[in-house]
Amino acid sequence: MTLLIQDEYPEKLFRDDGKRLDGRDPFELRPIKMEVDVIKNADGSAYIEWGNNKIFASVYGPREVHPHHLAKPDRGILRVFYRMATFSVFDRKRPAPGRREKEISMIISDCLEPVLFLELYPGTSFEIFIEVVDADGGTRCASTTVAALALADAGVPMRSLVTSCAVGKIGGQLVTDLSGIEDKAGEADLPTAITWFNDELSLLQFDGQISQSELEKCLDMAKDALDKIYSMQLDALKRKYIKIQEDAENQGGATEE
Amino acid sequence: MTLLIQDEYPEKLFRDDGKRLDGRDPFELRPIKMEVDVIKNADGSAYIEWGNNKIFASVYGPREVHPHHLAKPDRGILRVFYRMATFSVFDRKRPAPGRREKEISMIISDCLEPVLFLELYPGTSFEIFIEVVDADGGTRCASTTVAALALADAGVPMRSLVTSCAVGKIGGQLVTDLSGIEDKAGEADLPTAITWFNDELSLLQFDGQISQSELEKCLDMAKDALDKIYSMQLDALKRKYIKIQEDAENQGGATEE
Amino acid sequence: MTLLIQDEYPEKLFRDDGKRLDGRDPFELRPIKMEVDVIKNADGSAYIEWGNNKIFASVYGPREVHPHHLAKPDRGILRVFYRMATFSVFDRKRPAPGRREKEISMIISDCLEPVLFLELYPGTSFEIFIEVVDADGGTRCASTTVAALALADAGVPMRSLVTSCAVGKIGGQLVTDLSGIEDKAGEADLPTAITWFNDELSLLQFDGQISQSELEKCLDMAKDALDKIYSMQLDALKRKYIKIQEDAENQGGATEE
Amino acid sequence: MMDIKRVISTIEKGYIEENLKKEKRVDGRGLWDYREFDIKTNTIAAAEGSADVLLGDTRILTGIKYDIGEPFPDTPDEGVCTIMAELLPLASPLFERGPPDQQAIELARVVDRGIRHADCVQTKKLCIEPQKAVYILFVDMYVINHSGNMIDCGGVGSLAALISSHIPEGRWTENGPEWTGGYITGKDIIKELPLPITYGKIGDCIFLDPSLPEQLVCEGFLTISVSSSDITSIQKSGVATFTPEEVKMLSKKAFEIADDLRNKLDLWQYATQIE
Amino acid sequence: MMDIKRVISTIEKGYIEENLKKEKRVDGRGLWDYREFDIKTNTIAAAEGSADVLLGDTRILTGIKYDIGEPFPDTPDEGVCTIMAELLPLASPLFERGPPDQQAIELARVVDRGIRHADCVQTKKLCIEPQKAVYILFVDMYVINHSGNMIDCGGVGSLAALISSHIPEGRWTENGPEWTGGYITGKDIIKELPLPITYGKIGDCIFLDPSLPEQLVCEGFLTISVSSSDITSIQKSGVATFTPEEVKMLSKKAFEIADDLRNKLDLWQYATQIE
Amino acid sequence: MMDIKRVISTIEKGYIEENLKKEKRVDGRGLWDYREFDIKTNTIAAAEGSADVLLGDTRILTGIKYDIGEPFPDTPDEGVCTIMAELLPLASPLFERGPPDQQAIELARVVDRGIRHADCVQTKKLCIEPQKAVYILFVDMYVINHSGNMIDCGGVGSLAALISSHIPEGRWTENGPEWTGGYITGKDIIKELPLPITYGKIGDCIFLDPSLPEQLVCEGFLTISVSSSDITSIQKSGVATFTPEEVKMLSKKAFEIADDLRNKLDLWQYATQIE
Repeated sequence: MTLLIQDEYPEKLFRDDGKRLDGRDPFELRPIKMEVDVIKNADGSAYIEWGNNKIFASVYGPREVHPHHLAKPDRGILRVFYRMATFSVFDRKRPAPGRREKEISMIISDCLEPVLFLELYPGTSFEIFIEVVDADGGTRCASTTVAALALADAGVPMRSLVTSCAVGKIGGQLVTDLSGIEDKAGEADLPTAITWFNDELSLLQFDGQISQSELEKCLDMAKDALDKIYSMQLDALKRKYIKIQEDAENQGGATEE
Repeated sequence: MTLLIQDEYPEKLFRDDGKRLDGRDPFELRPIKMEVDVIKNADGSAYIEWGNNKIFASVYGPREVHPHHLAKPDRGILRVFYRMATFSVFDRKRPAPGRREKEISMIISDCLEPVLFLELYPGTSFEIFIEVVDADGGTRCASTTVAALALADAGVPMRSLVTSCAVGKIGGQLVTDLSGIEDKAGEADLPTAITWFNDELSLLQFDGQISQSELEKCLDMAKDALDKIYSMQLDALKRKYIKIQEDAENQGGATEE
Repeated sequence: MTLLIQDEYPEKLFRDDGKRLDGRDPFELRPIKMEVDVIKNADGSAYIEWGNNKIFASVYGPREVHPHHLAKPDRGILRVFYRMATFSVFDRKRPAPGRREKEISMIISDCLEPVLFLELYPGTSFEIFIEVVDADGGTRCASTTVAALALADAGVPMRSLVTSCAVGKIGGQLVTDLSGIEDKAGEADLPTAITWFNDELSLLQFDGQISQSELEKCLDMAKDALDKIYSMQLDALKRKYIKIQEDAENQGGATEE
Repeated sequence: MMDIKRVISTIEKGYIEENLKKEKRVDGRGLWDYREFDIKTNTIAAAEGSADVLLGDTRILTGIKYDIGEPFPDTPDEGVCTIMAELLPLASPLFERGPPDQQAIELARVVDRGIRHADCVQTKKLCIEPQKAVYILFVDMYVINHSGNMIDCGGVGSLAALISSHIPEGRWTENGPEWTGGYITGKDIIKELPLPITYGKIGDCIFLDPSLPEQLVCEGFLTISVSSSDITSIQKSGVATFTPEEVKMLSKKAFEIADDLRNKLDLWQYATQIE
Repeated sequence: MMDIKRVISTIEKGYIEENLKKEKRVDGRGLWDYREFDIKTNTIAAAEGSADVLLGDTRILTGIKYDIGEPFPDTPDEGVCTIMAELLPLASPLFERGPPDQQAIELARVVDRGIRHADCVQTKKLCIEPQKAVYILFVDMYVINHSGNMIDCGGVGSLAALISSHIPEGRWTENGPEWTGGYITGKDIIKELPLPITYGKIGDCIFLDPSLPEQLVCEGFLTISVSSSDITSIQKSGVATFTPEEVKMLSKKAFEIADDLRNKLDLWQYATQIE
Repeated sequence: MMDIKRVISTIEKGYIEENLKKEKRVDGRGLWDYREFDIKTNTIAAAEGSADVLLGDTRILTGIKYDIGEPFPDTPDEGVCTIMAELLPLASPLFERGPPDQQAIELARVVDRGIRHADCVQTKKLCIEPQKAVYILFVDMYVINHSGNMIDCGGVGSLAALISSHIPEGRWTENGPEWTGGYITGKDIIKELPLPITYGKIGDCIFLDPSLPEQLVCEGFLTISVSSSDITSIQKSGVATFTPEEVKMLSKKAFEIADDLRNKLDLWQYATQIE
């Protein structure tokens, strides 16, 4: 039956004062909070709030591969499982994972793998589980960003962190970090990710309609945004070590951890 | 499309003479018939008619575990597969096993396992297949009772038999052994099972609304019913051995079985 | 929603001049074209156009069995996968393989296996993939015929070729090689296949209503049709070797392939 | 004694073959003899018809259920009858759990085919209101013990269950189908009694009604379903091949065997009487 | 320190059992003590209600969604409330990917059963128009960290999420259901607050709220759901057996423990205020 | 000769890389050359349009089918066009049986995305009656032989099949949609011709249209779909990374390559003429 409330798109995506509907300037990011070590059972974990997105990631590995036949004799494998909770979106999502979730899982995996030294872990797997519990546009970028943090939290050797952010075009204007409503009502969304060890793009997707010059501008905007998010990732990792240190100090001189 | 005949509940569950709709007294069991060794191919088997319930059970094992990875190196495993035939209920059941069937399978397994010496059968499995071909309330109890018989028929060493029966509350009154209509129209159903080697309850489930004192009374009623059914189980097993003996005698003195 | 155009059956299956709707005489085959070695990646392959039927077959093997537990220690196994493309029929077929496709796969497998020396290939499998991309009646026969060619193209040792053709009854008359419309609107369809090494039938199916004498007549008609198709199969194989020879000659004397 | 619980050994295989060459069978039957049939009907209270059929030790329990649905557009005044089979893992160590495998699908299909074209189920009697509401009959076979030749056992079981059926009679009203209070019975629904006749083949020996040990040795099978006058279905399975002459002979024989069996079983005795 | 990341070792098992015999627990609790509960509600913007509940280190995030559908014919003026659970592989190395396993099904079912018969969800308040349109509420539990006793954690989480809910209010019009502009809140929907109380059993020792190490050692569990006056559900799981006397005693205790917990948690504080 | 039937060996890998460093390819092409395209249309009688496309030895057969359905509420006057791909195990030892895997999903999605935002399929022409009935077009790609770069082959195949299509024209009547006797053809439905342009990357070498041996060695791929004026889709796959400058350069190049290809293939020649 038709739902009571339609999920309707606004007619305009910019306010009269030129700001975006949520009050942001065109190149401004939504508020982002990150925290590592949030799931005790995991080898590494992290949590991100990025606008209304709320996402958990946890890492297990290196560990035995199930099912066994997926194991590779000469290297480890990375498996990413991106999932959305039923209640994370306007219309309840069906519980079984859909094609979109599998596709995004593969994209995130391809995006993170370049920073790992999988050749050092033959026959094993690293598994990253990502659960989007509240979604509001840009979940693949937020998920990539939080997954990289969880890998770092797990102490997995990495060439560098990975950071991800989307840029795009709404109401004819190029903007950074599209919200859910901007993504749906806008013209184009271009998620990117960067592997900092070589400053190259490890995620690049696009759907919509843009010109060559717009693409070039978008890539420049993305770089600025990625820089900002990267420093937040580093802060989140630092806070963990500060906390560990403080906890140790608080326990007095006799700690031997 | 709507079915021609609605499966409607009666307004009253007791007749004017105080008897239940099928003529039973509150604490009276439905008629029960049991027979062992009914499926030639099985290592052990049994059949029960309990009111309108008709249920087959067969046991295979100890045998190799499929799939292999379920095998446990230090003990055998018990696997129970409870299924209902499509035609065993008012509205045709879909052929694929549903959640309810899987759940009841686990409950019966938990209920029977305490009497087995699984530690003596490392790396192997015992499999019990239960097929309800006609259902009329209380199938999990009847299935547990007939499965225990099939295990005994298979000659699997057991600490004791297991017997199961439900008690409950209908029309405000506590009764033993609810029929299908009583289960659906009544207030509460409490299936129990007993492991005779320690006289403890190995199955206990309840849905409904009862007070503490009603629960206590129910448990006492269950014990009486379980005693009666136990003796029927023993009779069924005895009949098999009498039959074997008679068959042997009928073949004359030269039998060496 | 109802489709715009109904797939309706004609009232009569014979024209006034006694010919069938597509102009054939009762015992006449539809035009048949065959070609081998059409799929480079396969160990052997073939393509058939039989009336409007268009079917590819490819063979892989002997190769390792996946999943492993299907392997037999004392012989090879033959696995046939018959599939229809979504667009091969009037109403789009669902992409997932249906029961009909699995059933026909088994029938074709049973039909081809007698000519193979599977006992010489313990622990391995031969896999035949058949894809019907355009269907117009008699696909199981055309598939069997093209699959046998693909096996020969793969160089798999065979006791003989296998050839398949249907006969049947339409508008009260016995005919050879029913088209799609004749199969649907006719009374009976009798697919047959022959293993030439012993001149016996390795496929025989029938649905409909025929008398004993009609069956006998049908089997005779089938033999005539099978003879004709067999010679076309041999021609297709010959053309391949002629082509190989010509290619070699065209490359001049210096070829050492 | 033959152990039917495991795949047949080479010695047993040789023994069965040796005997067959002398036209003997290990259970003493002649080449064209059936094992005993034993039929009970209406054993299942929840079903609208049922039959519990033994063929030797092979036992199949068949139940009838119904639903009401819209007819297919091209047969607006005909109901539908579908046949399903489950090979319960309860019934044999050879049966595996999981969705119906090839063997189960084949059992259902071969039984179904024998019936479908034989003027057996009177689908027009299964119509409540043309274009609006027809009966969908479900004939579901459950194999309780597998000792060979499930097809012929299931064929008899399906007919017996259908004959024993008693389905609430509906009439069409503004509010959809409504119960008249009466019943449609097997006598209304069923006309011809087609029977599947299954032969096994080992080497050059062909014989009726393979028992499980024989079935495990067979290279292939031929099932020919016949009504009183017509062949209604043929199904070859397995890797055996048959000469055209063998097929002609076995078809002829199928008519004789089916006639005998129909007389002997007298399936109409199982029709439900609704007073 | 106990390593919860792997199946418990024999030594740890012995240590836990040894302590329990002395009525001591490895984390210092008494036999009938809960770990700490910590509750946050309405944390999920996209949900119509949500609760993030910690019981010790066990963490379950529960969200409420709704749909509008036709009522069941036999309850034409009642909405429906369904409960689902996912054991995220994120939450524990013990959880596997794939469709919900037995443990997830059990979690959902036991929580559901405790609620269903307890006069908790007022299904008649979930009706928009009898026979036409009712609400279907989805209560979906996601286990974020598993440190034992998911059932009691999920039970509290489901109630808190339901109480926190705020569902667009519909009225029936010719064109189907239409939003009134108002909301139905948890205060309208929820009445009784039944709680599942879960005991573990190791040998002869029984205790409340098993932590994960204890749970891995337990032979079985007994969950008794109680409202203020009634037992609404009992579920024994695992291979432990209980004497009738133990069951009677644990049921009595469940009433006391639930009363305490209801007072302490004061779940009504999480009701959403719509001004 | 390169054996494409098995996963590439280290020696072959080295050979391919060595050549690429010298801007040479093992099949003699330049870095920005396509293999030959060969296109046949309307080869499938049962389809409403079809194309059999070879790109080198990669062969994809694409067929068009349609259905009539209700439009989505938010686009009441637009039909729908869905794209599916099957990697037939027939086509390569690298393809496995079973439900569509990641590679098949990616093929369908990337082709679909290139088309979706490009003003290619005129979905308003696929409307029979607003809010009532629209066409659902199915563009189904079957890979018959896999020799690398299925995406560009499938992109051309989808356009050619759509252009070749001829769909019974419907008009709305009281009884639902009815055939007018005429047809809607590719010329009515299709406007822009966006093409996916796929590059492979090995180390620092980037090149157009990877053949299968090259594809097996590649670390990653970049597909850029372009219409005459716009980029309509970008998809990076695999573990390669690209500098922003590389992306800018490859995008520019995609416009040139696509323009050339559109001229050369002249896809409009495949439009069906209905007299």
